[in-house]
Parts: sequence; structure tokens; C-alpha cells
Amino acid sequence: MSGPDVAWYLALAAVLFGIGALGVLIRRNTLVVLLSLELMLNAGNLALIALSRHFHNGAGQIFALAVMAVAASEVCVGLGLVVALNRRNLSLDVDTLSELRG
Amino acid sequence: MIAASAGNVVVWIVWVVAAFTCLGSAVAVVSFSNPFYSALALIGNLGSLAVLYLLLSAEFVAAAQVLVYAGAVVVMFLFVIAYVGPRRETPWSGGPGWQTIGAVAAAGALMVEIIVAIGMQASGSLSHETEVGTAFGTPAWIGRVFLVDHLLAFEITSVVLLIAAVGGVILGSHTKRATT
Amino acid sequence: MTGLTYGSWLCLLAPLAGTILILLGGSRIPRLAAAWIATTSVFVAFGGAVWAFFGVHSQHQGPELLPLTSQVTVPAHGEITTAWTWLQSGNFHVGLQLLVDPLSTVMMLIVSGVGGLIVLYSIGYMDGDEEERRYFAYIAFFVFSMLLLVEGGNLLMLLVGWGLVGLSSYLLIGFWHDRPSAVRAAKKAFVMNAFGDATMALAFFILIAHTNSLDFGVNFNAHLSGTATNFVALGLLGGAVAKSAQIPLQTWLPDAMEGPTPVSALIHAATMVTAGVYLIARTYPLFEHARTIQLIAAGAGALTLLVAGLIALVQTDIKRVIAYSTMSQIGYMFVGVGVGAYANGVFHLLTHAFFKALLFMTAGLVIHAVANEQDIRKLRGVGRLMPFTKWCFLVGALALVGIPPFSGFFSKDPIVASAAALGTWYGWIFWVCGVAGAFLTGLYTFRLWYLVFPGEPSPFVREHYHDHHGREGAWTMLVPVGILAVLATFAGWLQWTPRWDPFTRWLAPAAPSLAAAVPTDTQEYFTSVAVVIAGLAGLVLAWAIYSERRIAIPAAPFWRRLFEEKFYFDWLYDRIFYEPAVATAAFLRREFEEPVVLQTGPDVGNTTLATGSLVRRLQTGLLRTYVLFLAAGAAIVVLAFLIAR
Amino acid sequence: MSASGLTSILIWLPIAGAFGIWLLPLSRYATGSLALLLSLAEVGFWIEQATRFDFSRSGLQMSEQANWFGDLGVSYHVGVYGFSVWLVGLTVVVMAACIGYGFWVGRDRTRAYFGLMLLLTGATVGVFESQDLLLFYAFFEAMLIPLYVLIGVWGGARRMEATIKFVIYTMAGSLIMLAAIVSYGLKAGTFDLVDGPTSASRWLFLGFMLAFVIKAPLFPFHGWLPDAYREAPPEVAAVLSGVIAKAGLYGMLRIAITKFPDPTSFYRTTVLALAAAALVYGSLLAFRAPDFRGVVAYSSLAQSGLIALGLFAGTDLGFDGAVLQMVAHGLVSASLFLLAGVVERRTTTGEFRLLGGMARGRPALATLLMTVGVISLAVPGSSMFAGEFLILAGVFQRAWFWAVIGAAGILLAAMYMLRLISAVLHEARGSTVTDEALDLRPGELALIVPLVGVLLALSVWPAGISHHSFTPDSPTAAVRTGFK
Amino acid sequence: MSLNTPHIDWFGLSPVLTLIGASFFALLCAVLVPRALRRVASASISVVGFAAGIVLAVWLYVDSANGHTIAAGAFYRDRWTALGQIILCAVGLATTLLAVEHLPGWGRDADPGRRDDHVSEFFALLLASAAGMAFFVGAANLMVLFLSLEWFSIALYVMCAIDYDLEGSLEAGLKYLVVGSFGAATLLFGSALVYGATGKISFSGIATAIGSEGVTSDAFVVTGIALIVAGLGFKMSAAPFHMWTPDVYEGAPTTVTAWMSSATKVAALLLTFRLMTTAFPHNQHLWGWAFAIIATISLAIGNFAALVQRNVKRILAYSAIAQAGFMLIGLSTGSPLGARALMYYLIPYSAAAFGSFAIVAARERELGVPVTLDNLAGFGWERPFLGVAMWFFVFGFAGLPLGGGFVGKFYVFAAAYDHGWVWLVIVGVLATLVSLYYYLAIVRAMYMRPGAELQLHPDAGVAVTGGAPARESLLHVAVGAAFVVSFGSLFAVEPLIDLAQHAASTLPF
Repeated sequence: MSGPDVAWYLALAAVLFGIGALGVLIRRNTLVVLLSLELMLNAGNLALIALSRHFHNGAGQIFALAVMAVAASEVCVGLGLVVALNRRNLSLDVDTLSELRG
Repeated sequence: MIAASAGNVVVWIVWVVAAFTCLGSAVAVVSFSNPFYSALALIGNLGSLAVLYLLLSAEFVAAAQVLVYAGAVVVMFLFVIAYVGPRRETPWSGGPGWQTIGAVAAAGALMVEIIVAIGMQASGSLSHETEVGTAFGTPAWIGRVFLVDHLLAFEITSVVLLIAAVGGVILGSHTKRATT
Repeated sequence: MTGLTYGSWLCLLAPLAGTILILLGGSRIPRLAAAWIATTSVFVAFGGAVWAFFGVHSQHQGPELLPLTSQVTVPAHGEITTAWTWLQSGNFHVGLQLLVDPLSTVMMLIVSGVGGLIVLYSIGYMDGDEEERRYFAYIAFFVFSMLLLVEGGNLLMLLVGWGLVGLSSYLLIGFWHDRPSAVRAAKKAFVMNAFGDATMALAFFILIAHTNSLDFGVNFNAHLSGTATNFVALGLLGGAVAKSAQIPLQTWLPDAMEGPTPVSALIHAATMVTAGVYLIARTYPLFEHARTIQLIAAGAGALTLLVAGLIALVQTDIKRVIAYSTMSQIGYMFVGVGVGAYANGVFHLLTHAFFKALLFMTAGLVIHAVANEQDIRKLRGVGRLMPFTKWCFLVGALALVGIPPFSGFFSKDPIVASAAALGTWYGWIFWVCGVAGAFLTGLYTFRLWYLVFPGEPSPFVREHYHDHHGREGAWTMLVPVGILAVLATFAGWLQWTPRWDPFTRWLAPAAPSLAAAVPTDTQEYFTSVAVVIAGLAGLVLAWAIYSERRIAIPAAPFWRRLFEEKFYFDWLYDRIFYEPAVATAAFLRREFEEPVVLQTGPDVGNTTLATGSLVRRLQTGLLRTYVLFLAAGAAIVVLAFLIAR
Repeated sequence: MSASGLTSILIWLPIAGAFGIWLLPLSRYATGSLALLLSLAEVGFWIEQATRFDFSRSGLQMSEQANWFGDLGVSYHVGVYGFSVWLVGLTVVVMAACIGYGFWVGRDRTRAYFGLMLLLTGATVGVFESQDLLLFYAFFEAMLIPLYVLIGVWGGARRMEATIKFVIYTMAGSLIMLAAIVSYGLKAGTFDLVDGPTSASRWLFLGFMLAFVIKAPLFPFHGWLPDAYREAPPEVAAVLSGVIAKAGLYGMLRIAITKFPDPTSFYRTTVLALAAAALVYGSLLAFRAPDFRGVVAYSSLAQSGLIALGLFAGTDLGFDGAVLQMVAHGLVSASLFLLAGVVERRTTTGEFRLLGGMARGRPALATLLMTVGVISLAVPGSSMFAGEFLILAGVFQRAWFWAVIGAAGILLAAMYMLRLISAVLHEARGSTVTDEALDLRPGELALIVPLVGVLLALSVWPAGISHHSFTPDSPTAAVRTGFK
Repeated sequence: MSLNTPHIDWFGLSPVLTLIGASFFALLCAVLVPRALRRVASASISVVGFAAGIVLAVWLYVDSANGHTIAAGAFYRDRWTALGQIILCAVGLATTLLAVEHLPGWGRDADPGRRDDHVSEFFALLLASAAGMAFFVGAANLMVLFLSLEWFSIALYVMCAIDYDLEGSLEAGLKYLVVGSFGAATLLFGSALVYGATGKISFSGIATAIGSEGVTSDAFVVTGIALIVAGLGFKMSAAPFHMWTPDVYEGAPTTVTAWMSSATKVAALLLTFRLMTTAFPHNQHLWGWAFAIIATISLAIGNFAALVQRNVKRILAYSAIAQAGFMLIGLSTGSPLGARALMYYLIPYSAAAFGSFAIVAARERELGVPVTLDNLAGFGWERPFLGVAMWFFVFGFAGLPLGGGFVGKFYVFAAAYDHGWVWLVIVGVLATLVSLYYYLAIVRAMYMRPGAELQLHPDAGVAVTGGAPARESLLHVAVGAAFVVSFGSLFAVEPLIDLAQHAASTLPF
């Protein structure tokens, strides 16, 4: 069965990537920032899988699977940090985390 | 490809729906002021991506997507959000003015550039479509590829996960906290 | 190595040895020891000079007037000895050489002889000064330098001696270094002499550039263009006028009287200041090749002898009067060597050394006896108390004025005569100046005499006069004065050019007088008469004005002021040289060094730091900014690649 | 030991000594004496080297070569020529005197201090002996490091600005030189100074010259000089003006002129003009400087100008005179700075308006200062006179007016030196000159008298250096052939 | 069904495996060893692990004269990898020594009950990150690259935040995590695009694909390369991807900073050089220029920003950015000489970077407050050895002949000139000039300010004697080692260059 060719998927991935990036750039809530990072990684995944199909080789899919694991790990650490921050009663607003500057 | 043959109209419809869900949910993730909703929106996003993966005949990945992400990751998110309590925050606000402008500009630029690149390629290396066999994307096939071609990657992934787990434990451990 | 060589080296090194001995001895040796070390060393030098003299004499054949050669050859009647190569570069080399020939032996005799007497005199004069040792070290060092100057076997050695006498002169003028005036005078003397050294050096550079040598033996003129020779001569002349205090570089000499009187006698009368004359005589071929310059030298001399004479008329400091008379007498010598009568010039140098030293030392006796008072207006009648001094001074005065049979007469007149011998218009101008100078000499000399010595002692004198154990001074002071008085009287008889001229013949091999400058007997007689009359006229006038008060001092305020201001030379030089230099330095320091040179570095530094703090502002500490930079950077790179691919 | 061994020993003995001193926990006294001993050993080794050096032979002698990194043709290559021997001698003698001075005045933080002084000795000797561009550069930079700390730690009140200024200025020059070195060496395929070919590149020439004119320094690149010379401890200032400045001039001779004949002749007039400017400008400012060190500082600016005149005259006399003058002035300015230190120790100031009348009752001080002073104003017969005479005679052969300017400079020298002498020694006693201000102690005499002695010896036989720097062939020929 | 799994050259992976193994054991200590012994036990495990890693890496270096890929083309076994691993393990060893005496929250104000929290985990993470880097330098395809990158990054995120009682530490961790993940995502997307253009993920495959299909200027390739450059540029903290560096270096525990500043750069630069020359040789005209520009920006920003800092860790952080600029000069040439220059430069650099931060750590532990130029006063006199070492380190950074940095700079300049980039040499020279100011400032602070005027140091007594406090003997050993390397590399240039030359010989030029 045929469908929209790979360019469309890639375009979609690009847009997704852009939205994710925007999210990281404009959101101040740490959790949402982490979510947006997930979006970006997923954009990468989508591209990989589309291309994997396009070239008909498995590298892309494997890559994608690996990325999922990695993403999970990042989230794990990230959320760990969030918890730690919260425990020290620090705001999760990244803009308030500017003790280090200059 | 607007003049698509009747055979894949269905595919097209599915694709369009999935694509729009995907984008919509992504926008939602970024723009909800309440992280809780954002997390929920992410589930939708992941789901729609899974559908797209199916269209790309990557069943195993699609399954993994649903299980690992929607299943594990987002749930983890939800727990943490519940733990730290709802912290509302309005997007597009705070920080220096040029920050927001720059953000839109940079993200937009990246997106546009990549799309332009894709556009350039659409007629080029991407045009010729390869027909794929039925085995493509099945768990068995994946497993073979994994264990034969990319064994190392497989191993690494496990190490990464382990490290992350350790890190999570260290950072999240409640025990014996300093009196603050 | 012959006797004369040994003699010359002995003569040169004895005083140096004396200096070093005194320096090393330092405060460990008693004062008198230092004094006697110096004296002995100088007299040893005199012995060496005599030795050398006889060495040269033994080779000296009869009197031949060499034909005018346009080159200095190593004289037949002397020899050059080289100790070692002092300075060498490529194929230019200068040895540490001594030249002994008739001319240098004469100078050696004068320097060491008169020098010896004066050092002896100093023993008494400086007695009781707390830094006596330093004084004697200096003065011995001066004698060494002066001997190096006159014995130097090549131009560079001559220059070395030249500079060293300048140095020792500086040291001795500034000997009483807690007197600001003395220090200032010393610096002035040194700097003006340094100027002379510089011009000489430049002249030598020309010689090196053309002939790559500074030996007397070289035939410079063969390699030099006319212009070059003129410049060389000019440079040498610059040195000469500076050292001999001739116009336009004369202003340092009067101030130099700040030094102890024996110093004035030795350096600023007998020896150093006459070095210019020696220089011209020594390098006469160059000067004769640049005749214009040589005549300029004569002109400078003529001018100086008048100007100095005029200024001397209004001086009130006994030493300064004599100092100006020195300038004027050296002016005569310059006229002599300038017109080409080297023998006459040097002969006058000889006699002048005697009677001028005598004058200074008698003046020294007076000053020493009267509480270091130098103002002639207070010293009236001191002669009554110091007869010996009085008569010795009179001898000196007569010799100075040139009254026969005193030595001045025999040496001064031939110079004026040789000026006449030129027969040209400028020759006659020199002649007139000479005669006029004689008149002035008579006038100011006897003004001094009548103001100071005869008559009733002034109350000031009575009050301050104190004798030295019943004598007018220590024997060490009186003996040299006596000797010099004798010399001042009879030395002139050595030659009377119209009749006998052994001195000229003696010098002929080294510095043969220019044929054009050899006067006829008529010129000689005529000139002598004129000069003597002029001198007597001055003498009488002085008697009339200052002794008998027959004639009032002509009240010519402008002239008086002009003379007292020394023709405004000092004033002029301050305006032209010193003050501009100071102003420029101050200006550069204020307007360039501090704001520009020193400030540029810090300014750049601060700008950099400012940039730094700008960059630092980027580091907002906002996480999102960092991500933004990453994203933007990526976007830009992508864009650049897409464009540049 | 082998003759060539001497060359390396002269470099590494003090450096090793420095590390030794840092590592060994010696007492103050032991440290000082050890350092002094080492510096004297240096002098001894140098004498050995000078006696073994065959002045009648041309070309590099006592050379040693070891691979450093071959792929770029950089090697540890040291050796000496006639003129290097003299400059090395200057270095070791002056350093010995200065270390002695530091010992005498009892600098605190003894181990650090003497270690750095020794390090400085080694580095400076290295500059004069190294025959590889990168090695030269390394030592050239290495000189800075101890100097920085020496001035910064033991210096005067405004030492901070002084050090920063000094280091940044000189580094600005030498880094440009590094760029030039890289490009020269890669183009030539070797960094060896002996084998290296000559180059016609004006940019490279300028790159090298910049470093040297700042180090020397020449007008108007002397912005660092007054502060550094005023704020540094006297013995360090002595080293600065006596030795370090000479490294810049040595560089001009060994590298800029030798390796870049065409650019040299192209820029000759420019450099001569700068040099002449330095001479006159420095003399003028020295003439108005308000303090002892100021006079000496600006006078060394003037002297650098004079020496540069000689070097860039490009004549036999110029080269010989320049080398002679480098040594003579090195000794003179070192002695003067030490004397300045001696005076400052007694009166706590170098300001002329507070000084004066020190001659009375202090014969040794007076005699020494007077002697050094008159030598430094180049009274005829002195070694300085010999040097200046040769230099000016040499530059006169290039063009007469340089010599005239030079002569004017000499005249000014007389003026400022006499001013200094009388301001310190003569006239009324200064307000800070008390009776406690004693005459020189034996220790100080033992430091300064040798320097003066060497100066007098040079005055007796200047040809000893002037004719033993480029022999046997004439300097110009030697330079043209790159000292082959 | 039968899987013919590929033959794995275990020996080729041995250093990595050793480190992972050690990491596991260290982790086990956390649960098996009694609290009192944990520090010692896990530290010794770490020491053993790194030592073994060094030995094996050396062995590998000797044994892999002709480099090749192993494990189905996933990993390079060659001297470039081996040499990189040697450096990494050495730094790791030193870091261990430094870390043994590290106390969370700088000990003083942390409550003593917690001083041994997570000590084993810390070493486990250290080893794990080291393993990740050791793997990273040998990565042979984009996937392994990405994964190993994340591997050591995640470990580093945690290590940065491990002093979670200090807000700064947490902040550093979070900033590093977010920026890092963003960079990773960029890198990932870039890889995807390259994959899209060539259908290959192995470096050599990509190169051949680009070469054969003549898609050099293919939009995907260039965009991909661009994104990869950005992603890696972040890791080597090159401007403008550097912004995280100062904050993270300052906030992270100094021990960790020391480790990051030296090891991460080694890994990132070596990998980047290999990636660019192996996978994208045809696009050198792009990435060469890109890195040249990035180098310039890094030099400018790093140096200028460092001028106005007071906090020593920040100064060193900015100096690290500038140093990255210097090394990028070598990288941007992509020539054999450039490879040598880079490889050589890394050796003294990593030593000096580690050493300088270690010394800052020493001062921190002494004072219990962040080290600024002001409270560094008198340090040089109180702790002569550390002072002199610091002196040598910073002057080495500045390119003065007190360390290999001198020769390193010379080499990168030579490489740039050789490549025809005189302007880059000039830039480097000017940058060095600017950098002098703050490097000198450090020495000035240590030696030229009287330490007496601030009554901070509790144990000034030990200072004068020259002997250092015994409790920090290990730190002194570490610094001493760094000192020896950084100073020795000035003299032992020839052998090191030979090593680098052989290492670079397996790269395709």
C-alpha cells in the first residue's frame, strides 16, 4: 500500500521539532520544558522511522527504539531533578534559577 | 500526489488525521498553562505518532511507543506533577522581551530551514520510493536487526537506562535530608 | 724605544699613578701625603718631559723651514709609540699612541713644569680644606689628561685627552660642591666643552668616512674634497673655541673662576684653555687646506681679544679680570695660529703660561691673605702689606701688557706683525685689533693694579689681612710665584723674531709657519712700536683715571651695562639653547609622554575590559537564553551551510 | 667538560638551581648564599667559555643540537658567536651583582626570590645562546615570567599596574613575533637560525621587529618602561635595563637584520628615525625627570635608540660599536640602578628635590656615582665613549645627519647626567639626607665596584670587544653571510 | 531461528568494559559495603578500574597499529581511540584521587552524618561517564555516537547535581540537562537528515555514499552536518553553544567540574575530528570554515568574558571556552598536522585544566566558600606547591613556556598557517594577548596580594612550612601528576607528537 511519500513525514517531523524547540524556548515551567524536549526527540524518531522505511533498512527503527530508551532516561533524571528542586522548596520556574550568571 | 490513486485514499485520510492530531497535541503540550494538561496532551501526541509509525509499517516501534512512552514515561510525568502539585504558568510571558522574539525566530528558522531542505530533496534522493516486504518492521525482523547489526547499540541502551535509574534514585532519595 | 719614548710615557703616567695612589689611599693617608704625592708625580712628569725634550733635541738638526707641505707626516724629529690597539672595528683601528715631537715636547714642558709649580703652590693654598685629598687627586688627574692631550699620537687620543681635561676641569671648578654657583659653573663649563667635543667628533667622523683612519700620518687632504675639509676644520675649530673660551663659546670661562685659584691658574690660564691653540697648530695642514676656516679662527681670536678686553674693564672681581685678560690673550694666540704663524702663537702660549699663572697666583696670595675676598673695590692698598706679592704682580702685569723687556713683548708683537704680514685687508683688521687690544690690556691691567696694590690699605684690608707666620704666604706658595716671576721676565728673551728665532726653528719640523705669515723686519719693528705705545697709552690712562683721578671714568651707561652684561652672551644662550631645551622637554613630558605614550596601554586595556563586561551581560543566567543561543547558533550554521554548499 | 657542554650548562645550571632552591627547605641565609654561589659559578663558567672561544674563527662555536620536535624542524640548538659571548658575559655578571644585592638587602620570601632570579638568569642566557627560533622565543617569553613575579611581589607601591603594563606590552610584541616565527619556519621548513634561509617578506620582518622594538624599547613603544623601571626593586630594574633590554637589540641583530636583508634596507630609514627619536626624546625626558630612576630609565631609552642606530647603520663600525655599547651600557645602567637602590635605602626616596649633598662625608658613594655617571655620559676615553664613537662614526657613513642627531643626543646626555650627579651628591644637603645615611658598606662596595672595574677595564681596551665580536671577517660581511 | 550474531572483538572494547565493570562494582559498594568503608572501597575500585583502563588502552594502542572497526562496524579499534582512552582514564584516575576527599556541600556546613551519602554512587557515575566517553571516542556510527553521548551526558547531569543540598549544584544540573537534551535532539535530527541523504549511519558508509552519489552539496547532508556541528559544539562548549558552560562549571562540585572540563573536551574534540574527517571529508569546505568561525567566536567570547570575572571557577570556565577555541583551530584544518596539533594540545590542556580546578577545590575545602580572586590572596605563599602548580597551569594556558600549552599553541598556529589561514593565526595571537590579563590576574591574586588582609584561612600555619595538610595528600598527588604532565609535555614533545602522529595515521586524510 502506498501513501504520502517520505517528504511529508519529514516535513511533519520538522514542524514537530520546531514546536518542541519553541516549547523549550518559551516555557518557564521545568516540567513543560521536559515535555517539549520529548516532542523534539519524537520528531527525530519520526524522521528516522520514515527514512528507515524509505531506504528499507532497519537502522532507522533501531535508532528510534534506542532514542526512546534514551528519552526515558533523560526524563527519569530530569524528573529526579524536579523532585529534588521541589524538596528544597525551590520554584520550578526556570527563570528563577539564575543564581549562577554573569 | 494530490492526484493519489483511489487505493490509498484511506491511507491519506488516516495520515492527515494523525498528522493533525500530532501537531495539535504538540501545540497543546507547549501552550497549556497547566503542566498536567500538557502531559495528557503528550499522550495524544505519542498516540498519533504511533499511528504514523504503523503507516510506515513499523509495528514494533509503534507498539514500543505506546508501551514505553504513553505507558511508562508519561505516567512518570503525571506522578511527579501530582507530587509537586499544580504550578500554573502562562506561556509567552516572563524573561526579557527579546527572549520570546528570539525564541520564535530561532525555532521558526530551524523549522523553515529544515522544511526548505526537505523541499529541495523531495524531487531528489527522496523521490524514488522503495517497495517494502511484509517482514519489514515485524518484531522478529527487528530482533534480528537488533542482535545482528546493532548489538552494541542494544547493550548501550541498557547501560544508559541503568545510569538513569541510579541518577533518579540519587536525586529522588528522600532519606536523611538536610534540615532546610 | 728611545729615551724620548721612555720620557714621554713616564711623563704621561706619573700623574695618573699619583691620582690612583691618592684615590686608593683614601682617608688612610694624611693630607700632606696626598699633596706631596701629587706634587712629586707632576715633577716626575716634568722630568720625563725634559728627558723627552733632550731625546727630541738630539735628533733635531739645524733650523730648516720646511716647504709648506699639505700633509701631516709623522715628524722626522719625533716618534710615535703605540702601546696597544685601543679601538678597532673592521679595518679601522686606533692605537693607544703617543707622539713626541718638538711641538708636543714644548707643550709637555709647559704643562708639567707650570703644572708642577702650581700644584706645589696649592699645597699652601688648599691647606686646611677638608677635602684636600680629593683636590690633589683631581689636579694630578688633570695634569695626566692634559699630557695625554698634548702627547696623543692620533686624533682620537687627542680627543680623549681633550675630553678628560674637560672632565677634570669640571671636577675642579665644582670642587667646592656645596656652592650652587660652583656646581652650576662646573656644569656650564662641561656642557660647553662637550659641545666642542661633539663638533670635533663629527669632524673625525668625516675623516673616518673618507680615509678610515685618524692617524696623524695619513695624508687626509688627498682624500678630502674641499667642502669636506672645510667641515673638518670647522669641527676642529668648534672644539678649539670651546676649549679656549673664544667667541662664541667663551661664556664658561669667567664663571669657572668659582674654582680654587690654583685651578684657575693652572687650567684656565696656563694650560687647558690654550689647548685650542695647540690643536690648530697640531692639525695645521687641515686648516691650511681650509684657509677660510683658519681665517675665521683668526677672526674669532681678534674679536675675542677686543670683547674680552672691554668686559675686563668693568669687572670688579680680581680673578674675573684676569680671566678676561686670559681670553683676550688667547685671542692673540688664535690670531697667530689663524694667520699661520704657529710658532708665534705657541710662543705666546708659552710666555702667557708663565705670566698669567703668575698673575693668578699673586691674586691667589692676596685672596688667601685677605679672607678670600675677591672684590677689588675692597682690596685697595693691599700691596702695602704684601710687597713681594705686589712686585711679582707688577712683573706679571708688565709682561701681560707687553712692555719690554718682559716676556709678553717678545711673544705678542710678532703675532700682530704676522697679521700685518698677510698684507690683505683682513690682515690689517687683525693688526688693528691687535694694537687696540694692547691698549685695552694696558688699561684694564693697570686699572686692576692701581685699584688693588698701591696706596693706603683700606680698612677692610687692615681688618682682614693676616699673614702666614710673618710671611705673605706659605713657602710652598711663595717659591713658585718667585720662580714664575723670573720666568715671566726672561722667558721672552728666548727669541726675538727679527733677530734670533730658535723657538720657531725648533717648532719648524712640527708646525712650519706659513710663509705668507712671516713678517718682514720692518713690519716687526713698526708693529712692536705701535703695540708698545698702545700698551703704554693704556697704562697711562689707567694711571690717570684710577690713581691720580685726573680723568673721571666716562659715564657711558649703555656701554658700561653692555660690558657688565658681557655683551649679553649668557642671556642670549639661555634664550636660544637652555630654555628652549627645558621647554621642549617639559612640553613633551606634559603633552605627549604622559597623555599619549603612558596612557595608550591603559586605555586599550580599559576598552578591552569594557568589551568584556558587555560580553558578560549575555550571560543572563536564564536557562532559556542559553537554549536560545544554542538554537540560534544551529539555525545560523544551517543557513550558512545551505547558502554556502 | 666539553666546550659545547659549557653552552648548555650556562643555561641550565641556574634553572636547575632555581628548582633546587624551591625544593630544598634551606634557611634564608643558606638560600641566599647558594644562589650567590651559583651566580658566581655562572661567571666562572662564562670565563671558561670566553677563554675557550676561538675569536679568530668565524661561525657558530660550542654548539649543541638535540631534537625537540622534528616534524616541524624545531630543535634544541644552542651555541655562541663572538657577540653572544659578550652578551652572555654581561648577563651573568650583572645577574651575579643583582643577586648579591638581593642577598645584601635581605629580600623576604627568600626561596621564591632567589629561585626566580636564577630562573631569570638561565632564561636570559638562553635567549643569547639559542640558535633555534622557537627556542629563542621560548626563552624570550620565559624571561617575562620571573620578571612578572619579581616586580609584582617585591616591587614598589604601584607595582600592579607596572607589571601588567610591562607584561602585556612585551607580550603584545612577542606574540606577533610568534606568528611571524610560525610563518617563517613553515615556509623555510626549518626553525633553525643557522641553517634557516633569508627571507624577503616585509611582514615577517615587521612582526619580528615589533617584538624587539618593544623590548628594547624604541620610541614610541616605551609605554611600559618608566613604570616598570620605577616600581621594580632596584636590582630587578638593573637587570631590566641592563640585560633584558639588550635581548631586544640582540634580536634585531641576530634575526631581524641577519635574516631579512631586503626588508632591513627597505625599512632602514624608518628604524633609524625611530632610533634617533628614541635617543633625543629619551634624553630630553631624562633631562626633566624628577627622580633618580626616572633619569636612568629614560637614559636607557635613549641608549637603546643609539644602539639601534648603530645596528641599522649597516656598517662595520656600527655593528661593532653597537655590540660594545650593549655591554658597556648594560653595565652602566645596572650600576646606576644599584646605586639608585643604595641611595633610596638610605634616604627612602629618589626624588631630586629631597636629595642632595650626599658627597660630603660619603667619599665611596660619591666616587662611584661620579665615576659611573661620567662614564655613562660618554666622557672621551670611557668605554661608553668608544661605543658611541664607533656607532656614530658608523651611522655617519650611512648618512651624516644621523650622526649629527646622535651627537646632539650625547650633548643632552651630558646635561641630564650632570643634573643627576649634582642633584644627588652636590649642593645643599637634601631634607631626607640624614647623618644616618652612611657611606657605602663593604657589602655594597663588593657588588658595585666589580661592575665599575669591568667598565674601567673596558675603557682601557674597548677593542677587546669591538674587535672580538664578528672576527675575523668584517661585521658587515659576517652579517651578510648569516655568521656562517 | 538462528541468529548468527557478529563476532565481537572483546579486547577492542576492553577499556570500556573494564570501566563499566568497575562502575557496577562501585555501585554494589553502595549496598554491600558498610557506610564507614564505602568511601575507601569504592574509591579503590575506581582507582583499580581506571588503572586497568589505562593499561588496556596502552595495550590496545600498541596492538592496533592498523585501525579497523569492530562489533559490526559500530566501534573503531585504532590508536586514535586508544590514545583518547588513555587520556580519559588518566584524568579519571586523577579525578578519583581528587574526589576521595570531596565532601558534599563542601563539608563544613553539611551535616557530618551525610558526608558519605552517595559516595559510592558518585564513583559509579564517574566510572560510568568515563566508560561512556571511552566509548564515545571510538564510535563508528551515528547511532553509537548518539547513544554514548547520552550515556556519559546523563551520568554527568547527575554528577553535576549530586551536591543537591546546594542550590547551585541543582541549578547547574538542570541547566546542563535541558541544554544538553536540546543539543542531543539537534544532533539526533541532524543524524536523521544525514541518514536520509545517504541511507547509512556508519561514518565510512556515509563518506562513501556522499562520495559515490556525489551528493556533497545535498541539502540534507549539509543541514545534517550543520545540526551535528551544533550538537557537538555544545559538548565541547564552543561559542555560541557555550552558554551553559560557566554556570554549570561554577555550580557543579569542583571535583566534577575538573572532570568535565578536561575529559568532556577530550572526548568531544577527538570524536568530532574523527567524525568530520571520516564521514564528511567531501564537505570540509563547509565544516572547516564553520569550525574556524566557531573557534574565532569562542576565542573572542571566552577571553573577553573571562576578563571581568571574580569567581575563579568562572574564570577557568571561560578560559576553557577559549581553549576550546584554540583546539578548534587545529580541528578546523582537518589536516594531519591539525590532527597532531589537536591530539598534542589535549594532553597538556587536560592536565592543566584538571589541575587548576583541583587547586580551586583545595582552596574551597580550606575556606568553605566559593573561591574568588579576592580570597585567593596569599594562597601562593601558604601552599607553595599548589601555588607554583597553579602558576604553571595558568601560564601554560596562556601559552607561556611553562607548560605544553606553549608548544600546543605553536602547533595549532602552525596547522592553521599550513592550511593557509594566516588570519586564524592572528586571531589566535590576539586572543592569547587578551587572555593574558586574567591568567596573570590569578597569579597576581595568589602571590601579590598580602594574604593577611583577609582572615579567611584557618590553617595558615601549615602554609609557611611549605608542607601541605596531610589530609589532602591525595589531592597533592593528583595535582602533582597533572603538573608533571603539563610541564613535562613541554620537553617531551617529540615522543608525544609521535604518539599523536601514529594515532592520527588511521584517520582517512
